[in-house]
Amino acid sequence: MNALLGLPLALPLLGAALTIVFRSSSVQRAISFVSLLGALGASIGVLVHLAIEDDIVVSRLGGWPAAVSITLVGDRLSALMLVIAGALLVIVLAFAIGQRAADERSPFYHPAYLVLAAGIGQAFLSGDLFNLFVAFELLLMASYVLLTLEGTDAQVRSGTTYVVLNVVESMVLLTAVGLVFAATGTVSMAELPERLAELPDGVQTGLHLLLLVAFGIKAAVFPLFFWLPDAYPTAPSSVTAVFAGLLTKVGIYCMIRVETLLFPGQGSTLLLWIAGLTMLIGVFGAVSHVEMKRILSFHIVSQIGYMVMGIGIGTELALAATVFYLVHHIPVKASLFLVQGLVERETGSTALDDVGGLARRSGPLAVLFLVPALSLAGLPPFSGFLAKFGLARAGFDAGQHVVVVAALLASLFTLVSMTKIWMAMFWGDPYPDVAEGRVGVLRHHPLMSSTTALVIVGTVAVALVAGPLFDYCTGAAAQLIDPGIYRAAVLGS
Amino acid sequence: MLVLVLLHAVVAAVVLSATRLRGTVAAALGIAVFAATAVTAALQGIGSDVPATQSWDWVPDLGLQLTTRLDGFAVVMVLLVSVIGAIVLAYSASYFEPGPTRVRFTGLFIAFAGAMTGLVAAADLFTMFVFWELTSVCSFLLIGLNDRSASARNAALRALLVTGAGGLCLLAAVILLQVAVGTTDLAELGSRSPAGAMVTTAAVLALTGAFTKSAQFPFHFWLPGAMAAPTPVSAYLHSATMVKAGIVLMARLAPVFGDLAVWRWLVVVCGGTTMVLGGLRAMRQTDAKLLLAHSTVSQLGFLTILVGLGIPGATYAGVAHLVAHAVFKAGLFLGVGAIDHATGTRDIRRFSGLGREMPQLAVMMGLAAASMAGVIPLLGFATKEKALVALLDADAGAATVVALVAVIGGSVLSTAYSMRLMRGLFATDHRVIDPEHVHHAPGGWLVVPVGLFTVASLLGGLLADAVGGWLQAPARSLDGVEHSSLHLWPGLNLALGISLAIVAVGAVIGWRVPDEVAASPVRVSGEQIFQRLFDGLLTGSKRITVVTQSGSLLAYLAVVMAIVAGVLVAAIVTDPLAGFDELTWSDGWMQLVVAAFAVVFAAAVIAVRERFVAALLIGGVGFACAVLFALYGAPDLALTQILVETLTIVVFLLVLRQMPRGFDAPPAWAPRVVRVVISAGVGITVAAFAVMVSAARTAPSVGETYAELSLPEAGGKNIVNVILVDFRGFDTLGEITVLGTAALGVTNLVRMARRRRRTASDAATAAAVAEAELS
Amino acid sequence: MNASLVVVIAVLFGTGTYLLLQRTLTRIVLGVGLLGNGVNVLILATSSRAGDVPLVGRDDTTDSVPQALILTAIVIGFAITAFLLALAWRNWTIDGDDAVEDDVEDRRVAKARQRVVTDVPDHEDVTP
Amino acid sequence: MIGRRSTILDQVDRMLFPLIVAVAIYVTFRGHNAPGGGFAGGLITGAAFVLRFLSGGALRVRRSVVTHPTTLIGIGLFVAVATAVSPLFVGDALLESTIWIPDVPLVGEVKLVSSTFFDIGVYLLVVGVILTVIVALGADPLHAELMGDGSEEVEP
Repeated sequence: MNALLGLPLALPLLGAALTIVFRSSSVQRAISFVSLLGALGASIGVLVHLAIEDDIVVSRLGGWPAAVSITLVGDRLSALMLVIAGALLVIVLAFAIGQRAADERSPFYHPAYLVLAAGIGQAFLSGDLFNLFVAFELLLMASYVLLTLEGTDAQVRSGTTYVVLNVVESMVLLTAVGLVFAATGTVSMAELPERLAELPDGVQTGLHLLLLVAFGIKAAVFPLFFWLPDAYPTAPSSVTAVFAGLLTKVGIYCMIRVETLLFPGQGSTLLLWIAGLTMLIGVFGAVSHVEMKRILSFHIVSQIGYMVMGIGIGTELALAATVFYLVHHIPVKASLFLVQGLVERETGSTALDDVGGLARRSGPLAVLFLVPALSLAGLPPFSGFLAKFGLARAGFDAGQHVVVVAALLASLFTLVSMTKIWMAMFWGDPYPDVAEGRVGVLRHHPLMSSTTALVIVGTVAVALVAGPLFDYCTGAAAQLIDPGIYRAAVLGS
Repeated sequence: MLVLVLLHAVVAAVVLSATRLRGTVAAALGIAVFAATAVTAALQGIGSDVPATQSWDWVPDLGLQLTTRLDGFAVVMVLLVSVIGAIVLAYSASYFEPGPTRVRFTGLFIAFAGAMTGLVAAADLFTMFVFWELTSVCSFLLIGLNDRSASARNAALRALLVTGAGGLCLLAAVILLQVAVGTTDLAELGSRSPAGAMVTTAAVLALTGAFTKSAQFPFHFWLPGAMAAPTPVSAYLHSATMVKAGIVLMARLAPVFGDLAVWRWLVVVCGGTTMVLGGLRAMRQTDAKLLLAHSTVSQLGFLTILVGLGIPGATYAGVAHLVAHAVFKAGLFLGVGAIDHATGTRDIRRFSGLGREMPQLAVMMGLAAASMAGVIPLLGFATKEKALVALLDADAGAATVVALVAVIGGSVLSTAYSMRLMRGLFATDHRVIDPEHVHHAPGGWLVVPVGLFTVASLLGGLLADAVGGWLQAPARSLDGVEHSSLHLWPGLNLALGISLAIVAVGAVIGWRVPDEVAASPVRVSGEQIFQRLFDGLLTGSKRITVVTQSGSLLAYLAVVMAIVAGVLVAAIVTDPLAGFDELTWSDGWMQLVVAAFAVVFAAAVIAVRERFVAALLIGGVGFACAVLFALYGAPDLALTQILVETLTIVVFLLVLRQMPRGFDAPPAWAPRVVRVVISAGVGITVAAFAVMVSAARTAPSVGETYAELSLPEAGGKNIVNVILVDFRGFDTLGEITVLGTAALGVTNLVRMARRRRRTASDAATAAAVAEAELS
Repeated sequence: MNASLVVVIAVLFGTGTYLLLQRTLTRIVLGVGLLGNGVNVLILATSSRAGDVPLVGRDDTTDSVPQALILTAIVIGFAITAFLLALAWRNWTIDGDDAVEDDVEDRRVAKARQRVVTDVPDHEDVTP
Repeated sequence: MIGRRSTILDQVDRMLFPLIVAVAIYVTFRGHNAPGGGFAGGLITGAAFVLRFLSGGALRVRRSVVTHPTTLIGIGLFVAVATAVSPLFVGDALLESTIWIPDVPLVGEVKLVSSTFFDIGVYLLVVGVILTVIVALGADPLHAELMGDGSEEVEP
């Protein structure tokens, strides 16, 4: 079991090395699939183990004692994240190949994609704060390359915003990690809670907030999110799908760790304020903009607010709901960007004014959009509804009525902006003009459409198996809420 | 019932995905499903004392389960939904032209019926909410069926947003009840008689949800707009079924919350206003379908008062009138649809002599309208009569008085507009200059359903005693009280007198009031409020977005850095100047000198205006830092720093040699003072916090363990190097991967730039060649 | 900790931030470079005291861990700088200028007049 | 290139290049006990290529290695990762270091520490990175356009 824990990072890295050496695109594809599937298989193995045993798997790298080595820690949360991320990475890779966009144009698509995968895996598993910083750098550097892969003028411009902001984020994170070490003499996340708790209040506050700022930039919370809607829309949809689905979630994941492990406390009013503002201001942006990718990008921000809300409430139920929200949101958000890719391929545009009547043109495409869109807006019986229900329930349980009201309003506004896309692009006179009933993209790009459909089936499956899944999430929350469990598992009790 | 709901969904999906399916086959499939549902409901529900229950544990941890329970009321509602659904579906097969629209309609219609079946059979509030939202979505798609029409699209949006907002209120109510009472099961709620501020809030929220769905004032405006939908949709969704969802909800909750003053007054005031206002609006419509729509609003107000009050007799009358209304209103809608189909218009000012051209339709619709007007011996009379009796008998709180006044006023109006509708459609009116005539007689399938509904209204009235007997169980299942039955002839009493007076006065008004007077504008509308809110959302969010999303990287950076300084200030003020007492001046004069160099170089970097110089200066900063490292006891660090710094300068020079020598000065993003304040803030706070942190160390560093293990376990004397390749080799692995990836990124950017330049020059050449050939 | 390094930290962070808030991308890269050096000095100065080289067998050595961390940070910093410089170069090839432009779509939205999305006729009185 | 091509630099390059590389390899392998290691070694080798670049331009740098510079990155990364992963196959943790002492004919016993392979990987990767960056950013734009872009990697 412990050996399995290393594979989700090692295999993609190995694959990355090989894809740099071998530049034939068919070989690269084979390598990518094999390594990502291997990583996914290992993650599933860990998940199954944890679902049955309910413990924490620890791997001490280099075989050194726990206090010395970097550890990989697989608890229920990280295993779940690994599996979902792994599955999404495989599917989106297939989509990208079907799209014949990015990987054909640059031999560096596959290496960068695999490095991204490794970085994401490492971020979920690392039990060492400095190593977490390194994981961030891995996934960030890979994301810089992916975002500027085609090197168009637009990509370079928005890439600049993205890169500079994230570089600054890295600096803040590095400062925070360095200062944490300076104050405690360790960067092991198992040892930190105890040592951090002994520090004077001021130092604790400063370190805590610095970490939150760093992860907040990555997660794109108010008022640190501004870069995201400018940066994401220029990449190919397959790249944006992964970014939207996974990168911000890494930030959320780290915020969960900060709030439950490093600075455990039951909830935080500050985070609730941030959550409310993030939800609303994000969705306001979505309501204002008139381009599909932009609208979807603003929704990323808005949805992040919900997860921050769960962290801010901080009860076990709230954490379970947050984890469930992560599980729901990753495939839903990714699938919307994939659908956007299909729309763009079908019509050549994603501006709301340029496209119309898609529902007449291609009913299945309309369904592919409608399901995740309604899920995102939180309508039953889709997964988004359950996720929001869980959070709202946790909020009322904890007496945090104001933020729940904000959340419900935000979901109404989400519905507004989703119908905006629907009414402009899917209803109305078919435009650009083509005969009714022509199903272009779905027929001619079976790989793109089937992978998109697969992700959407996944989102529906999340709703169907919500019972056992939420049960697992509750178990994950139980592990999170007591840092002693983590500590005991890593250091040995 | 859950299984049957699922069956609806499956059939709907099949119909929607089988694009080549013939419309009649699709309709037949749907009718089969409806029939199965109706039969099942009848078999399971009628005559059995223990209601059939079906349940699926969805998310046990959140207490979420889908449960249906076929009690008496549920059976009646399920029968209404599926029987009317089957008739309307049969009607629609003739109404629509063959083609994809018909199939799409059929699929969505079946899906909607499934959701509605689930809603009316729901045993707990959560289940009801789930199906509630599903009906909203289906109705959105059905209203927008003719999506090329802007008014249809916008009407669909309105309906969705208003009912969606109401749905959120209901959701909040569900959760509040879950938290406060611990259950959302309707029967359980009734038996626990909950109370408290949270429960009251939940009650008001649930009521608000019901009002949006059932088009109660001030949320009534979406319903007439929804008439942009094809007539079968209107007949089914917007009169017989979906709009009754709110009534169902109120009927279920009234026994629980009916005693709350706020509930009772909301029901009476909103229901009464809706009833009267809807009637007034109906009086000034010229489109027959819109007239019916407003009459539906009015009748919904009536039903709201009856079932919402939670008074035993009124509840019974409400259930009965609900059935009566569904039957006569569906018939009227389908009749108007048939006329529309035959003549191409619904404007009642343009008909003259239609009664002679379509006598059967005139008779049938006349009977249905009479039921609506409350004329004996039709079902509508019996139910209205019962309602008046109940309200008169109720203990005379102020609320019941208001309710009575509103019901009487509204009933007068409903007789009046019934009359107006019939006169407009069928009477011979010589003022009409160029009346519309029947272009092609409506097919049998457009007329027979109208007949069915008419017969039901008539028989229901004639057999009122028997029908009323059947409806006793449903009403009992709501409030657990025994009710007296309906009567065709109630005997001479006050209620009968009022009833007759209503019909008389209403008939006179309806016959007498000319169109011009009826069309006089009366404008009190929730619509403007909605419009203002919606526009406010758009403009407000744009304003906010323009401020937050300036699109300027520098603004974003400024915000981030200011926040960094801000959080550090928050930390520092809790313990100002902590750790400063432990500061020493320096570790020796060398360090002091080199530090001074570093400071001077750094300051020079921001002062110089030439790229090369700046690059060299930053190299100077790097070298100074390297020396500082060496002095601190870190030769590895110094060596690497020097090598990396050299390389950095090389890369800088490689890039900068292609750019202009000096920085041109683009317009500054913000006044210098802002930038200086932020920068100084960051510098000072970071340094001060660093002092604070370095003095706070409580435990020894892990480095001591490394030092012990380094030689014996890892076989190396240079601890730093052992850490890098051994203890923390994983960091190194990550670090070199980052480095390699960055190199790939650099070379990719350069390649892409070249490729773009090449394609651009190719394009330019091609253009030049083409131009040369042309000339 | 000693005051001379505190001053170095303050100056490096201050000047680095100042350069970040410029329109010229090259200067932003310079700012990142200064910040990077500032962070490295900060880590070393706050988490260890000056001492002898950390080799096995020596006494009074300085802490080895911050050095290892900084080594990693230096390399990553170089990777970032190299990529940023390539990006600056690529920016310059677009229009012979390496100034950071504002986002096009954001400005478009800011300028666009509020479009009336709901151009609905009033259903209360109009025949559809 | 910066300035005109200089014969003196040319000569210096010819003489110093092998020397620097030799020093670099020495630094790489002594790192476990003294300052140095694969990283420093790679950087020093990189410095030799910088020198070559100064004397002969990007093209000459490109020609002095047989493979794509990026391939070198891949190989280096592969060696490092493979070293890290290999303990998994014998049931140890990732990156666990092992010592082999194979008996090589004629030479006798050779002590091979797995971290040595790790260092070799690091060395190769760092050299590859420096080469890549120099070749990409160092290419003379004018030269690239006139001569069909010698530094452009050739697609397989």
